[in-house]
Amino acid sequence: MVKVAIWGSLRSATDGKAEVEVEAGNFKQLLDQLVIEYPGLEPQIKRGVSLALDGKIYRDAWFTKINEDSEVVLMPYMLGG
Amino acid sequence: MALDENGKRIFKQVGTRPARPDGIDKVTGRAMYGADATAPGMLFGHILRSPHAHARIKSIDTSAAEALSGVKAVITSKDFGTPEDESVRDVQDNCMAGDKVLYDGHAVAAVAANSLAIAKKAVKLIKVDYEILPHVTDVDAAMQAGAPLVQEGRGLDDLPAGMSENVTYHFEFGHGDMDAGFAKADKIIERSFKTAATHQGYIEPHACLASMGIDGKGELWCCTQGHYYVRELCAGIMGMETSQLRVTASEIGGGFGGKTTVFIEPVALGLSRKAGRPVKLVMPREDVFRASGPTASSSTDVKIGMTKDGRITAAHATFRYQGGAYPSGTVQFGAQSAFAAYDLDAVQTIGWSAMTNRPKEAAYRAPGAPMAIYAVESVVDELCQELDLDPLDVRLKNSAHKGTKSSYGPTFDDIGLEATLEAAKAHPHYAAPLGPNQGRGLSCGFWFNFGGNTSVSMNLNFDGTVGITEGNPDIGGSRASISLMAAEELGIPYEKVRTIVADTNSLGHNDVTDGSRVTFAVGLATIKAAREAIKIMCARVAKIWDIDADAVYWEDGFAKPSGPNAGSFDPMSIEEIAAISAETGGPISGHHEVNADGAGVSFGVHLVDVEVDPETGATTILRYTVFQDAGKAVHPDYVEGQMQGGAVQGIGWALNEEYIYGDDGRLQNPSLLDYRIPVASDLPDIDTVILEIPNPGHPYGVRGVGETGIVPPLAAVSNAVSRSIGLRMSALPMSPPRVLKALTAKG
Amino acid sequence: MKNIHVSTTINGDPTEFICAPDESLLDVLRNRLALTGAKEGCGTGDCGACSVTVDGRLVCSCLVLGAEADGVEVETIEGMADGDKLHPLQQHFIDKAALQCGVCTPGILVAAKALLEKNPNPTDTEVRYWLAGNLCRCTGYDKIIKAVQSAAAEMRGE
Amino acid sequence: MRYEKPENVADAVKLLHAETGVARILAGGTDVLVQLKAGMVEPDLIVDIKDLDGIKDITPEDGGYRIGAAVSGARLGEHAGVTALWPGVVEGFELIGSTQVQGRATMVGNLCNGSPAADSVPGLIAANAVARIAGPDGTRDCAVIDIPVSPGKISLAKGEFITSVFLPKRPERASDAYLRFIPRTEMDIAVAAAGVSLELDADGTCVAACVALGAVAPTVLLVDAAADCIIGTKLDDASLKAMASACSDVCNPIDDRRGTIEFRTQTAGVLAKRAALIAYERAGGRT
Repeated sequence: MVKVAIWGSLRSATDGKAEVEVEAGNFKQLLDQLVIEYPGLEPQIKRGVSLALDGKIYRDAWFTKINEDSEVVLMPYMLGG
Repeated sequence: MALDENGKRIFKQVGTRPARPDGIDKVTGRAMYGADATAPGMLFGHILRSPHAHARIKSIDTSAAEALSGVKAVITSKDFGTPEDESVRDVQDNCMAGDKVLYDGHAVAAVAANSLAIAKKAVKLIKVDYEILPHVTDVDAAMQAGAPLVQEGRGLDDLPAGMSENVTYHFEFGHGDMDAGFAKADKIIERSFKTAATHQGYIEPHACLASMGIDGKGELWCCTQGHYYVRELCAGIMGMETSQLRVTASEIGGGFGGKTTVFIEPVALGLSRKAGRPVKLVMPREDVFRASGPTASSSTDVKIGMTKDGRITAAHATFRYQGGAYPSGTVQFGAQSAFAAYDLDAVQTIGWSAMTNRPKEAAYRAPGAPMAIYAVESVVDELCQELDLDPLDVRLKNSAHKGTKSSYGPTFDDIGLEATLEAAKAHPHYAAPLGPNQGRGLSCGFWFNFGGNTSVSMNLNFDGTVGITEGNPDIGGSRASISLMAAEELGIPYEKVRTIVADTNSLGHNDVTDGSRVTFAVGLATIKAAREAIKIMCARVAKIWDIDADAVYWEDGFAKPSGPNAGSFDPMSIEEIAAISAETGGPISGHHEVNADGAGVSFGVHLVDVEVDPETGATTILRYTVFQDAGKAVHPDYVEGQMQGGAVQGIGWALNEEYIYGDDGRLQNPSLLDYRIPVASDLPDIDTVILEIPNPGHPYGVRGVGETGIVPPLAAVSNAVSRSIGLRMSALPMSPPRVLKALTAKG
Repeated sequence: MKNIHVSTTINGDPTEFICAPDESLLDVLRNRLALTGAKEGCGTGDCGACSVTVDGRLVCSCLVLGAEADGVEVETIEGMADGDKLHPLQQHFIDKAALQCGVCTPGILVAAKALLEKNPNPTDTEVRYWLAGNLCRCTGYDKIIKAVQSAAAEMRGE
Repeated sequence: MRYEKPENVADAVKLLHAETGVARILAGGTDVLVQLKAGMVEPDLIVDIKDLDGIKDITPEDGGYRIGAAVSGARLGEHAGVTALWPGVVEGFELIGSTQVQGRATMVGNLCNGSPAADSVPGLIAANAVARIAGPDGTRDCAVIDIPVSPGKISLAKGEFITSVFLPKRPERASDAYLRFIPRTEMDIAVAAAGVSLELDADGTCVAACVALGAVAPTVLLVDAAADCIIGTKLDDASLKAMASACSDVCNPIDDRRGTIEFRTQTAGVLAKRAALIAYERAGGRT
């Protein structure tokens, strides 16, 4: 199981939990699993999310491998100016 | 892609300061910008814009304009379809209003004619019947239930009671126990702040030349930060397949985020399609202010608790940004970055975004971050004053570092904040004496930096020179830094490499030049492409020498046998390999396509001394020093240039720049005269100190440097002014009337 | 509106053009003579990107009528280099990284040249005030001032 | 639109008088072209006066100077005689716009634009300058103070235009100064402004003064009450303070994008005080 930190305003979709656990070996599996277990997250995930893995931010990258002890943080899709 | 040699690599060319490849063109007037292209049979376009902040369009009568001699096409929103994608629909509506005009300056109709004079005359003949609607331009007013609704049905699904449907985004970040944190504080300060909307202020107005053939194929030449994205948006709006539209990026006369979307390009394409002729469209400066850019204005509440020895115990902030007439979520970056400089046990940030009757917000250099960090750094400075603590010591004491759980979630890897703060502390500027009516301010700044989709192709020519083809418009010298990295990797002179920016048909997709991504991501792809080419060159040489490919290695522009066991061969130069490449298997090239990750975050610290005239409230910037972590500075001149330019944009934001709206919802100052960006005589030298803490996610350790520089000046200048006048300022810009008013009230 | 025939000298070359009576010199240079080095940043004299000299006087070409060019000498950025030899200001702008996007650069170079012809040894403050009408949004002006000063030093033979 | 460049004043007057539509004079063009660009005015006739005799000349006359209507700021600033005699007038004019604008802009154009914020006008009024006007009925002289009527409006009749401005001679111990407030250091329109002209006696007492304020009322104000505060003094703190408040008392400005009523009122006095001190020092006074 991988622990995923969820940002504040999405916690209404995770029963108020700041961290959820899902079974996943990479980002794609993680996002798919999040949508299955917490359907309220789907609109945001469809709009776009980034994922931070051990401090490094990924904007897409489905097949990035995740270890069980990795720090995974769900983040809004990042843009710049 | 990991850092080479653990950051200990010794560079031969990266870090030097050669002349930029586009230098001669730009100092002789030869460089071609957006408005400089012409085409046979070209027409001139002009756009009619709404004088109202909010109105329903009851009817548009274009007959008189169409009847004017020399007019070849008149278009309105009826000449476009309805794209499926909501965000593309918003862009289209912003380029040409549908049922309603949503802000002063919103495009309503457009004309193409034989001359600009005729097009302008025709635009005056278009009659629009408006039903004027109530409007709202202030973010706090727009968020209140009962406010005029900019667009219906766009509000948050779970809208809190008392909030208007104008509220479109809500974000929350943070961790820890806030109550426990504040309970530990010796001093808590709560304060509210406001910042005005500001414009990116690029000197080149938006301009394009569009040519649609009756076969449905289109050509578009325009000044943009991302021509691939322009192609996507325009094809979506025009109902074309992307392959049918080729977009070429001209030289770009500044962008700063403001040229990451489209404003006139679909209109030019629509006019060209209807007229069957090429159409040039250039935005007058007034329209640039009224209908492109700007950044969000903001309203913020900050609460921070500190112990008397300077440890922050808890930090909370609520940000309210108005993003103009369409949903826009940059408040997320504000809420994420606000406390990024601090190592905190208890932190919470909340962001709200609301629509108003103003032009849609466009990205502006570190979008969302400057105004958030301004509010936070102001309160930290006030706490330091109240507790009589040194503001640099307090920041060092609370500084984020490797292993800090950031305020926005992830744990930081190697970051350069502490080193940057130490450099500021050790700098003579920090110890220099101050005179009467003078004050010193400082602030930290932060930006994430991104990677993104990148394609680079590298071709070895038969004479051993190298062509790099990349797809990101060069805003500040990126062709020079890309050439430097290619030269470094190949071990050939910089002059042997020519880097060009390709059109959308000549290379795979490239994301927009944004997020300070180009030197990082395009550089990374260039290094990878060079390594691929080197592999091929080594393999060719191995065949010639009839040894294993593994037994050949590359050094300083030569293929060499890897050791005595490999055999004794004279090294072969890149020129020799190139000259016989036809005989050894054909042309040699390397390419790399990647969605780059691993961009390193960037921190900066700015120090500023100001003097305030107590009788007029005028602020003079006396001295300014920028400290910033660049990872590895590929071309230090251009790194310094980014730091200096960002600082001055931030100074403008702090002191004079603002969008001023009248009660009628009209923009009062859409000109460079009254918008007041800094001029040369407003400023001292901007000193720079580059720190180089390698980014673990790039082979050379490169971090983005473009955006961080605009973040600290707002608070740094505000803190300096506040200390100078003995009064805490809490609104930007600190224009002289505002400062004098505060001084007068204080007595 | 009857067009006007104008005989002028541009960068030393006798030049003739016709223009509308309300057409600016900037529009004439850019649209009729293909001299697009002068840029339009505002059209109202607030940015200096269209700077040229008329009879040796620095002006914004957006604030001059094409018709007024009759019988005068106009110098633009296109006339600044001597064949393949750059003017010292042009060389120092490249060497000192005094440009980023480069769109303000032609105007700044023309203005700086006019300054050094009048005052070969200006102070930094004099350079800053002389160039106050040339907006640059990229550089923060620092490297521009330094490039003007180093070019001035070279031109003084230092 | 027609563009005409007459060769003598009579022809220019004839053209202007005969035009039934909108006519505009072109000298420096720094206002006219901006208005054209913005579509604020669509003239039927532009009369370029730069070929008229003497129109670009600065001529000594009766111990003062006559300045042609087409003399640019750059040229006036280079004129040692005018700069020595009326430094405040020259510095007011030279503050307008950029170096580029100075290459073209004229003092008369600035005056005829009718703006209460026109930088050259307070100095001219404080100097008691006189405009020479050509028109269908011949030539007449008119004090500069009587030219502006209200924002954008001037007192000239149809067919009339100003050909020159005369700056009179002045005694030995006399000088002037002009200061304006703008948020930046350059490139702005005055938010408030003051021109002060002074004459001193041998021991440094002010014996005559004119104080004119810009951008704080519909037209430039000549404030006798402010002048009275410093006449008979050596510009001590108390008289300067009284002068500043006399200035603020008469202000009747507007609130707009460039400044607030409060700010303009407050700074007008500050600027007058500072300008007076500069003029005093230039006139040879020591405070």
